[in-house]
Amino acid sequence: MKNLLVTMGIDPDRLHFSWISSAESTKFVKVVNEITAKVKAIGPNQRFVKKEAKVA
Amino acid sequence: MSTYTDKIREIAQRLLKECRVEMVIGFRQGSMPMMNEPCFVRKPEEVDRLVWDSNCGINLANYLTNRKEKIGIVAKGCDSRNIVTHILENKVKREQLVIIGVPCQGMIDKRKIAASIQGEILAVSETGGQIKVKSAGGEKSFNKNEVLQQNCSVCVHRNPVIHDEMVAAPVAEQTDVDQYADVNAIEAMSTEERWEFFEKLLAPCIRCYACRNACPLCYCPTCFVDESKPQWVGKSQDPMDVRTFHFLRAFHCAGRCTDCGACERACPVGINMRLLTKKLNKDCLELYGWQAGLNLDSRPALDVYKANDPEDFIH
Amino acid sequence: MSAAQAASSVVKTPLREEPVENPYLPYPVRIDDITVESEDRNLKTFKFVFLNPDDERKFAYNAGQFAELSIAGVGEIPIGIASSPVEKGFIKFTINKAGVVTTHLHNMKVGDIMGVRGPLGNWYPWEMLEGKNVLIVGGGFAFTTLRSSIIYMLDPANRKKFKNISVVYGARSPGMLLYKDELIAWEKRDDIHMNITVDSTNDPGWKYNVGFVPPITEQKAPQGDADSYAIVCGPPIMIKFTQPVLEKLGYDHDHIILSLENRMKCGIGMCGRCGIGRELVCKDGPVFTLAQVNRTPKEY
Amino acid sequence: MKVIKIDKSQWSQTLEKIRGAYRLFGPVKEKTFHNFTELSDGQSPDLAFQNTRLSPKSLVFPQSEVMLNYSLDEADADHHVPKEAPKDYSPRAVIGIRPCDAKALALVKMNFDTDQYKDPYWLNLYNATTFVGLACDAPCGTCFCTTAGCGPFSEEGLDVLLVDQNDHYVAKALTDKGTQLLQKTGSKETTAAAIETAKIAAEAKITAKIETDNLRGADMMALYKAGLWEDISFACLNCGTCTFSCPTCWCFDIQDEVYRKKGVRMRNWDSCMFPIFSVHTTGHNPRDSKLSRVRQRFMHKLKYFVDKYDKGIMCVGCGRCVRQCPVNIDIRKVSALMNQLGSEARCAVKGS
Repeated sequence: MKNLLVTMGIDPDRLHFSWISSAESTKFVKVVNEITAKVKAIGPNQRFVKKEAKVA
Repeated sequence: MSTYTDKIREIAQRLLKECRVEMVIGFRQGSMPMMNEPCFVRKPEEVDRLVWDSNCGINLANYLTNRKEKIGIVAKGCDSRNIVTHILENKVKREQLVIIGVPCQGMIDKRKIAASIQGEILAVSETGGQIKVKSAGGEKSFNKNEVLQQNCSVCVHRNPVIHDEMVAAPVAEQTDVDQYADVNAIEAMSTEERWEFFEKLLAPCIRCYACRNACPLCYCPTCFVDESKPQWVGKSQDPMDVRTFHFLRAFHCAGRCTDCGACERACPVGINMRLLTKKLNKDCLELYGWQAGLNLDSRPALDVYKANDPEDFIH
Repeated sequence: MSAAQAASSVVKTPLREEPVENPYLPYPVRIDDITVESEDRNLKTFKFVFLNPDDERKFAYNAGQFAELSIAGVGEIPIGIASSPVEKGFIKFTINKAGVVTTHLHNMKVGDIMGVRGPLGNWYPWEMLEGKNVLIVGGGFAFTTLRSSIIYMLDPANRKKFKNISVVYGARSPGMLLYKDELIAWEKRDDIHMNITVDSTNDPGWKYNVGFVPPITEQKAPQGDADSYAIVCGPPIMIKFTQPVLEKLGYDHDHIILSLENRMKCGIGMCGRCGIGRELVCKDGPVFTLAQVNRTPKEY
Repeated sequence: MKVIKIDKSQWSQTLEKIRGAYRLFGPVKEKTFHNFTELSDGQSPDLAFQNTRLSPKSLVFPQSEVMLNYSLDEADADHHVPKEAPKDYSPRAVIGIRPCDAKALALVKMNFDTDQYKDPYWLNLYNATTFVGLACDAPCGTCFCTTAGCGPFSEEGLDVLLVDQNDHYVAKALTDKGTQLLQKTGSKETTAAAIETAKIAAEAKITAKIETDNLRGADMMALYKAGLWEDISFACLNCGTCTFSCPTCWCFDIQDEVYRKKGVRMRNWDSCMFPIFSVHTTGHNPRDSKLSRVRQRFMHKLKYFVDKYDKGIMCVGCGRCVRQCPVNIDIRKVSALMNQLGSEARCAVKGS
């Protein structure tokens, strides 16, 4: 999935996959913090964002 | 090619006479040059409708979905791979089918020919590897290999992978083709360039869904773009909605696509949406050594877990 | 705006100016009251009041018509008008919670602003029904426009225009009957002959009929003749089984009046989706005689 | 009516004179095919084309069009009350529309302009537009306009007919709107004599046909119930190519879209080929098979429309659906089968 998104022109750091069991709460917190930090670092996404429809 | 036609008719007639099938699905002569129409034949005396030439690019596996009767079906390499996928995905049963295999030497890309002649195509004939095209601007001859559909020119599975009958001896498979040159070219672009590239590629889309509907893999009773509760994708011509449709449709074909080219061939505005599915095919091959629909015994790449999965997160 | 548009900055005088009234613009309304109608809480009656008093005059309707209920940001849904032209100051719709718009509507509150577009479609042929016996057969939540019709016919100014009025109305259970207070009031009158029925009930105190609408119609409804018309509105299965019963009772195909449903969007015959044969259910219908329906593909 | 002669050497200057009073639209080549679009200042339409890939219906009926705007912000006075979206209905001229496509718009007008309701979006754009048609002297092999109640020099729906005479155009005004446009050109008047000769020559070039003579008298339900539909519909993919490319198809869908606190109600082209086109909220679909959808399309064009308006078939013979159908379903073939059955169905009625 990541590969095609990247191929289409999406920043690879915006997508992250992780396997977390429902029991692994600390891992979940850690992963979410890591991802939010990464995404904040690259700034808001300008792509794949739908604004007001560009139609007639 | 006419020998293929004769042989298909002969087999179809035999299957119908012996009541081994209730219908044979094949092609009939179209009403325009370089167009054939998928059709069915139910009676032995109607088999003369069936034809075969280099304009049979539509994937006939598309016509098998959820059918219940016993069917004879004409299948070139890619059709046969999609038949395999259909059987694996329980869309049709192997016992229902008599597969009439056609060794394939590629289908012609009508657009390539149209782009290199004057005026419209009036008549076309094919002998050996030569395609003779009559147009308002006169007659022009093409070497078939130069006007093949792009997917056919890089095809490495021309012979049916599964069949009950064969209309001819297998043809030699192509070995020295660069299957993924176009995908590699995109991968070499910068993020910006890739975004621009797909923006341009998809701009002419009119959302007629011919690509989706020509695809044998797209058989969902309600496609995600049609779903209204909740509605995932807007229905307008907004570029973001168009992109979402193409992108997600490609994903739904991941590990299943045989690059039969039906989507691109069906597109009325000539979009090469195969670039998306091909990227996934390439990943499946490189990551999992997987090509879709080669045999009935192995489960699709995205359907199994193996301890050596290349993705880190899954271990 | 395209580059081309931006470039052509010349002031261009319109060729002609004809203000066209926009039939896609809903009249703004406020939800004035919400009543839960059924025990499963899936049916609610909404009472709307027009924000601009003048719109009520423009919305002049006949019993049997429908309107598009319009919620900004969600969409529109065609619903039969449950209030009657003789009721003034408000309009009412009874709505089954089923799709996106109706589910959203069920979560709205008194005082919320939305829109109503209409009235749309044709109506029961009131002029033709004058001086005739009228049998009304209804099932489930399709009783809405039939309620509108009964109130209209029972209005003191109108009652003398019609001969005998009989009603067969059924629901799954007593708790699923719409407009119970009104049903009981009508039951007590002698100028309307009510036959209320339910498919089944555990209620030992139930004093009306038990059974499906078609057999109850067969037992209780009056015979048809040249002076009698039947109006049928209900789920497809009820219509299907009521039809032979009415034939048996002697109602001609052009004396059986049906109200059809189909998927609609515009409600004014423009968008094309509700077509059956040459007719558009939204504009040429929803009211058709059985004779008309028989001449048309059954694509509803 | 006014007839003028425009030398091709004066063509772009003439266009600029028209542009003073109109926004200009015309065919432009995109890669390998032509489509209609707005012409920017100084841009001429590319008139060296047979016909455009998509019909010009989008000029008055965009594929996606905003109808209403509204605010969902309760701080706004008129929140949740939709208003008609502002549009530019200043005069437009379409240069180079083919006569078949202009006639198609005239047919579609019957749907959008009725006694009871008027579609303001379609009508305002239509009324704002002056249609300058380009007579067709090199039709496609798949053009069958002459048997579809139209023709390469058909004038219905046009305001001006433009005829290519090698080094010059002859432009003939057909309506007051057309005369007004030609007056802006300042070109000199001529006679319409050359047009008639060119017309006869062009009509002779059209050899493809559609058979329709028995459709009007045919029994609708007999055609509907006929056994021919399984064979006709088998190959169909149920894509929207035929309906989207067709100049006479007008079905649309209405959708709300919200962006934060602002929203629009828009319409988008829809197609009777799509299964969800007719599906009810309950899940019940009156046209739940490919057969029923294909039948709907052809019955609508060739029978229901004929019966409803008595203005012939809902087809002008542009041939786009024939050329673009990915599986070669050909309306000429279907019509021939229906027509043949129509003659039998009528005989049966007579005989009984």
